[in-house]
Amino acid sequence: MDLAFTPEEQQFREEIRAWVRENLPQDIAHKVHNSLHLTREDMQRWAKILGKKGWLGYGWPQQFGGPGWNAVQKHLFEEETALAGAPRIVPFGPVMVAPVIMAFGSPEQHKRFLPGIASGEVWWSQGYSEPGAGSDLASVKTRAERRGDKYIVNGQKTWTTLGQYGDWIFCLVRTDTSGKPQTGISFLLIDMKSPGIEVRPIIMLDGGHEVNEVFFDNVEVPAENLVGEENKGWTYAKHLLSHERTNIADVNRAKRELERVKRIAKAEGVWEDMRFRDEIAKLEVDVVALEMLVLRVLSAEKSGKNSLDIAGLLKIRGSEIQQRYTELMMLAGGAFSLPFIQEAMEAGWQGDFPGGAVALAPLAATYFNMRKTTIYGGSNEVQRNIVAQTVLG
Amino acid sequence: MDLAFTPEEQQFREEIRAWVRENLPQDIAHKVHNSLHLTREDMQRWAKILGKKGWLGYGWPQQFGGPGWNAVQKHLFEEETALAGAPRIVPFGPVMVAPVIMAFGSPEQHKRFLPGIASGEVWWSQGYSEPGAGSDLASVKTRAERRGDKYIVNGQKTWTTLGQYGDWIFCLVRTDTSGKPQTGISFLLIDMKSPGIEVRPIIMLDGGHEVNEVFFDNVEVPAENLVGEENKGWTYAKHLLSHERTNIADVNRAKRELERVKRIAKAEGVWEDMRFRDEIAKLEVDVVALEMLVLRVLSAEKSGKNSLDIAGLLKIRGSEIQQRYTELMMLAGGAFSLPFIQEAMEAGWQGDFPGGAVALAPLAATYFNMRKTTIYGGSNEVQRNIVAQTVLG
Amino acid sequence: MDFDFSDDQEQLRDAVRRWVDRSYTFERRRAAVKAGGFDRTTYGELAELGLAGLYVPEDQGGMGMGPVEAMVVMEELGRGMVLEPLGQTLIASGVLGAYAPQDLQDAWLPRIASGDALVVLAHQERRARWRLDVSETQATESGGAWQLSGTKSLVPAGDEADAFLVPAMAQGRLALFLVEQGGGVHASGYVTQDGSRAAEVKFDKAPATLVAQDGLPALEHAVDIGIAALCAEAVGVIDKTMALTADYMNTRKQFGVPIASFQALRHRMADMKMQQELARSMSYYASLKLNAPAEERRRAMARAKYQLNVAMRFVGQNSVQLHGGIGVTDEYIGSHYFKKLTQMELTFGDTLHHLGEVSSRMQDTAGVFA
Amino acid sequence: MDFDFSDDQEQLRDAVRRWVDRSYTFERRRAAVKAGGFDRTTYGELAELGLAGLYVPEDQGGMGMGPVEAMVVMEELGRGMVLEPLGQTLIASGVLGAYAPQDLQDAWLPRIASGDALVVLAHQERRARWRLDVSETQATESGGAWQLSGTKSLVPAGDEADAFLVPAMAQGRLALFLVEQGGGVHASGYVTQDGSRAAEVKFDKAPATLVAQDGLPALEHAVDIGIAALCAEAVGVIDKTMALTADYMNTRKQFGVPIASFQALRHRMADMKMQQELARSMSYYASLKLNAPAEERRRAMARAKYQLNVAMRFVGQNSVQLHGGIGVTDEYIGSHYFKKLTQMELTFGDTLHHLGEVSSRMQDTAGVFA
Repeated sequence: MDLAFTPEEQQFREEIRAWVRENLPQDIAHKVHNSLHLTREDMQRWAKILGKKGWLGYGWPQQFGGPGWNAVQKHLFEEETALAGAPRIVPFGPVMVAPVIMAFGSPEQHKRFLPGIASGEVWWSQGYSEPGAGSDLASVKTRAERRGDKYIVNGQKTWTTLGQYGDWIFCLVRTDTSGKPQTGISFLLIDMKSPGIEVRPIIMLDGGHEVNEVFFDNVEVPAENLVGEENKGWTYAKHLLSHERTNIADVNRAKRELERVKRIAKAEGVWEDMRFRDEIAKLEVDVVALEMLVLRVLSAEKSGKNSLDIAGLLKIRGSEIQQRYTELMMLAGGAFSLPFIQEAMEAGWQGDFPGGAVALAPLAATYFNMRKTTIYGGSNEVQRNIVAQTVLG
Repeated sequence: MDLAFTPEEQQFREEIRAWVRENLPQDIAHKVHNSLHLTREDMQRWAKILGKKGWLGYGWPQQFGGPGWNAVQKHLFEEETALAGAPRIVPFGPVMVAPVIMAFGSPEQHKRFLPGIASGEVWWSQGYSEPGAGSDLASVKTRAERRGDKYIVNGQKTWTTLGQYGDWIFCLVRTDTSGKPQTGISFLLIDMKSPGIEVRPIIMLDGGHEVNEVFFDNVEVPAENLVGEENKGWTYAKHLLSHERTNIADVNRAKRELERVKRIAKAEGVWEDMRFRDEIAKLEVDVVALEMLVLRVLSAEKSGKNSLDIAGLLKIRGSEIQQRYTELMMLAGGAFSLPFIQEAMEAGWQGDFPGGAVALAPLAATYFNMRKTTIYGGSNEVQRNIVAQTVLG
Repeated sequence: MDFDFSDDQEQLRDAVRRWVDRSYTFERRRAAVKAGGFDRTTYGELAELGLAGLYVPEDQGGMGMGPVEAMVVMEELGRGMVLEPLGQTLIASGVLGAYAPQDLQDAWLPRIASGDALVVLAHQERRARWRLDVSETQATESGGAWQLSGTKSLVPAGDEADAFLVPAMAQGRLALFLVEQGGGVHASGYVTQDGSRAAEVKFDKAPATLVAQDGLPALEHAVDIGIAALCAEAVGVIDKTMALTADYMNTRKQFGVPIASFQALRHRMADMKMQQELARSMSYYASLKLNAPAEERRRAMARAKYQLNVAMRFVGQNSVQLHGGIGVTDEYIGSHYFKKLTQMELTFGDTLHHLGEVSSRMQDTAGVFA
Repeated sequence: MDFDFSDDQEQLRDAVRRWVDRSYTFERRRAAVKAGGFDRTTYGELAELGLAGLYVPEDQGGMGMGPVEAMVVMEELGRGMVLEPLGQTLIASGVLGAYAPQDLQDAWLPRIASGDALVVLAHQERRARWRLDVSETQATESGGAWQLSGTKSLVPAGDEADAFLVPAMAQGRLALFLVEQGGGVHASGYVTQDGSRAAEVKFDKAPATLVAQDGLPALEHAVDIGIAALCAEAVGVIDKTMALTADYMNTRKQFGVPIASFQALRHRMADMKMQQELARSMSYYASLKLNAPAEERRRAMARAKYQLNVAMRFVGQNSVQLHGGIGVTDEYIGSHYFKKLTQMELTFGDTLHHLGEVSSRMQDTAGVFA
């Protein structure tokens, strides 16, 4: 048992750090460090830089062109990019659909889809949630009827994050209604330029356009876009969900944002207020404890000796901490967090912010936005059900 | 709408205060103010003083010899006695069984039982809970078989508070097993000197003997000791429970103990510690808010205009606050709360307490003991069920 | 001791509630937010109901009412999330009536009562945070005429108001002034998180009238009137939030049953109900202590705002959580209640500030009457 | 980075666990509490397992092991709520080995390792609360011989110990001494809340040997060894508390079903599980930082003890609550785990103390490695 990284791991970290220092565009990092608005172009630019280096699919095995890193190496990569202010990788392609295609897709699908994902050229969206379904994913209602070599898709998906930018979307669709809800679901890859698809924005409480509704009206999908077997999509979906949760704690971003909380507290003069600083101190302990929890999981994954069944805890704690640091930043801003001036959340805005406190402009909106983290990806209530199951049976 | 008491209410308060000042024995008040051990004799002495004045049954209507006070007057009486350091009235006789006897008992029972309760001569115990039943009161298993003009009682009661001092015990017993659990329960008054009754102590985690198991082995009970009708005991029990909860918030004791938290914090040097004082400040707000909540209920009872269905909230908040002030006192004592010297919890002990901190001697034990308050009288989880029902249906 | 409302108070509540339900729809509010967060027509309707003159004596054209009536009104406005800052009018009329020279009262109170003049408190400065006793705004006198220079932030409806109550340093001491919109006043407006309007107001040798030489007690009183009004408004917001949440939980199904059937969520609602009732209790307390002596009043407001802040955050955050996805969309009304609660938490002192106030004002005994 | 235990460590754990399960029954423990809270025979059995020499170098008769082995052992002792203060032995051997002159080490370490000598830290004074840098105990030197006068409270097994590590002021500066039980030492023992033994120890010109002239770093190190050991012990106590609670919930029926089927209680258990895993994580952290440079070590211990205190209170209180009535009886083992958790929270600094330590030691960056 040893807390120190091995010399090899240290060297690996140094290499990542040096590369990030040279390759992460500083205008993008500036936006990330200050919660300013990231454009599609920003995200795409960074994705392509990573793609060129072969690191966009940093979790991929070597046989599919990934670096083949182990759990600790992946963590170090995530840590170095997060601390440097890199945007989070948009996960729908490289983190979500790619592993499903690798595990269950045909060799043709590998050849056709993986390169575009690895390079960052093709933007994928997720078509899981449906209206009224929420955490109950198995109640998929969007139908796909087989007609010859095509599926005809009708229905609606919702909460499709960044779907307005999507080139392709992977969907759970219902191909059979006869059995239990979990059976009769298929996993379909759909070109978002297909006729009959309409993407409508959902405006969030912070005024941002981040998620969408996606409508399917007699959309024709070539049967070759079915992943694996018909009616086995639920199995693939669960595979995906287990991948989705690995970095769910997002502890490296938390470390970066904890630093930022301190910077803002100092600028706002509340660092010297013992009451406020105590709140930061509690957050610091929370972050360190979460990091230790994550490291324990990584170590177990690396050695394969003891598996730790605590994904639910990571999701719960990680999301609570995300909410807490955005809350503390807003509270540090005090009344000056209250102006809602959307332009001030764009980089380079030159207007007058009340009191000159332009650094506070995005804080309340970020706080509002982060309320989603305890809801999505399996609400924290669902996670507690899962955790309780591990303790009580 | 007015926060001030009327001149009549003010005068009432002054009268109570003056009487308490003259009649509450100071040795008893000293014990109450310092969480020292109260003997049966202490409790009985105070009960008889109240009984002589006609105030032991301070909630009783005039027709049964009570003072006939309204809700506000009762509150003022409770406040003045609590702040002065009077022991809580042992409720089983005057607060619990008496209202049931008044409402459902025969004139003979009124004559036979009420005087002894009103005077404080006869000590009553409660026989509700049974092993394995907890909050599920309807699952009574103790049987009472009618044989001629007697009932033969067999079974076991538990958590019988101060049952070791009891002269009489009121019991829920099963007289019929054919229907639903709630039917077939009867309400029986039993002389604890009857052959076949055995009282065994349950020692609590603080080392104290406060509750008991009571065993019934072919105990003969005259049929005239049945209250109301056979098999209707559940109705009477619910009547009793609704009475039990009126003063459940115990806000007046909370005010007294908040003062004591401050005294201890000053003596221990943590009053000047902003962190500790903030905890007291939060408690102070909690106590004031609870008092406002209680006053709202009293006002509604007095005017009869708006009834407030929040007994569950009073129980939950009152018990949480009880636990919190005992916790804060223990924390104020710090490491010096840790010695467990039972003799030091007796008044007049002359031994050496570690560090000379004898005032801290009962604090940890009191904290441990108060864990019961969120469990008994309908656990706080059961209360939350009830409260949720009022909001969600 | 009596917490029943009088018939007059109940009638007042009904009148305001009727106006909110019939005239102040969510659609109208949404349009007002888009248009900048303040609508003079709406404010005129409030004035027509007599609300702008609630604290104005009857002989000045007002209703001459007290804190309990203000509480009743603010609860109902909170329930409708009314954007127009009636709380500011309560502050202005209350403070002018208590501290201003008679001629100033005669000049302004009737206009406030009629709704012709909107007067708001302009006290927030960048470096002061929640402190009331410091100001970088300077007042200078020359020949009996005062001029003010400095900047005040987050002034409610600051570019729409007709005049401001402004604390400023006069010969090293905080005094309170009335400044009219116009020459020497530059107000730059914007929308705030809850959709209402505020402005950065710069005073550049702006002509000013002295309200109170000893400005701190008047300013503290102003803020306390604001706190009591805000507490009442918050109760309305919380009530509506609770009702929306309960409705949603009984409608929304997951795994085939209404989510109101899940015990963990039911217990959460029980905890929210607790906060709701504690909030209402402490709002009563704030209003009933508003006319108490200054020290007692300040202590009471700190306790009340602390409790309300705790309740607002708890109810707001959990309401969003219990709603799930819909709760974080702009389309759903509930998210606006949440933002309103958040903004109120950061108005007139945040939670830690008021905890500090409670802590430093503690005495040996404590209770509603101490 | 590797959190797997070595085979040797697993064997050590098994050996201690076996001893606890087989030899240290709850009945034996209860009898020991009744007899005063300390049993030399039991301590001898721990020494026979080699545990008293865990930190003692092999050439002094010990096992020469490190913090991870200490953690493994303390977890198991915590699981069994072992009364005898092995954590004190870790402190004494660790501090003597790191700070004492060689002859003092030679004289004491072998005796500590064999279990012949029990040496404990006697540092708590009435007025110091959690501060380590103040002491009213005075040390005076005369002809190379030191004498100590003063009173130390809550000294673990203080009337059973053979010697004490005692901080005292020597010429205005805190120094650390070793004092043997005997002349000039008056120990008055009693049982503490968790059933273990402590004593008030009065030194009256007691002969003393200097361990470290610069006593504060040594005392801080001593306390940090104690904190790491306590954190590990707490993990064992929490683990057992969780297991008892889960068992009870699956056995106990209310309204006809096991209480483990109620979602509100299940979610409470999920929250407790969170605290359990955070506690274990921070116990690892404490042990793995115990040999770090002093500043980093102190920061880490404050973070760890803060987290463990939070976890201990949450798990302890909720375990009692989930048990209902049985949870507050002396007869049931669970109530003793709760009292043990409470006592540990009040040992080596309470929650607010360590929050203060974390707060005052914060740097710009933070994390496991910062």
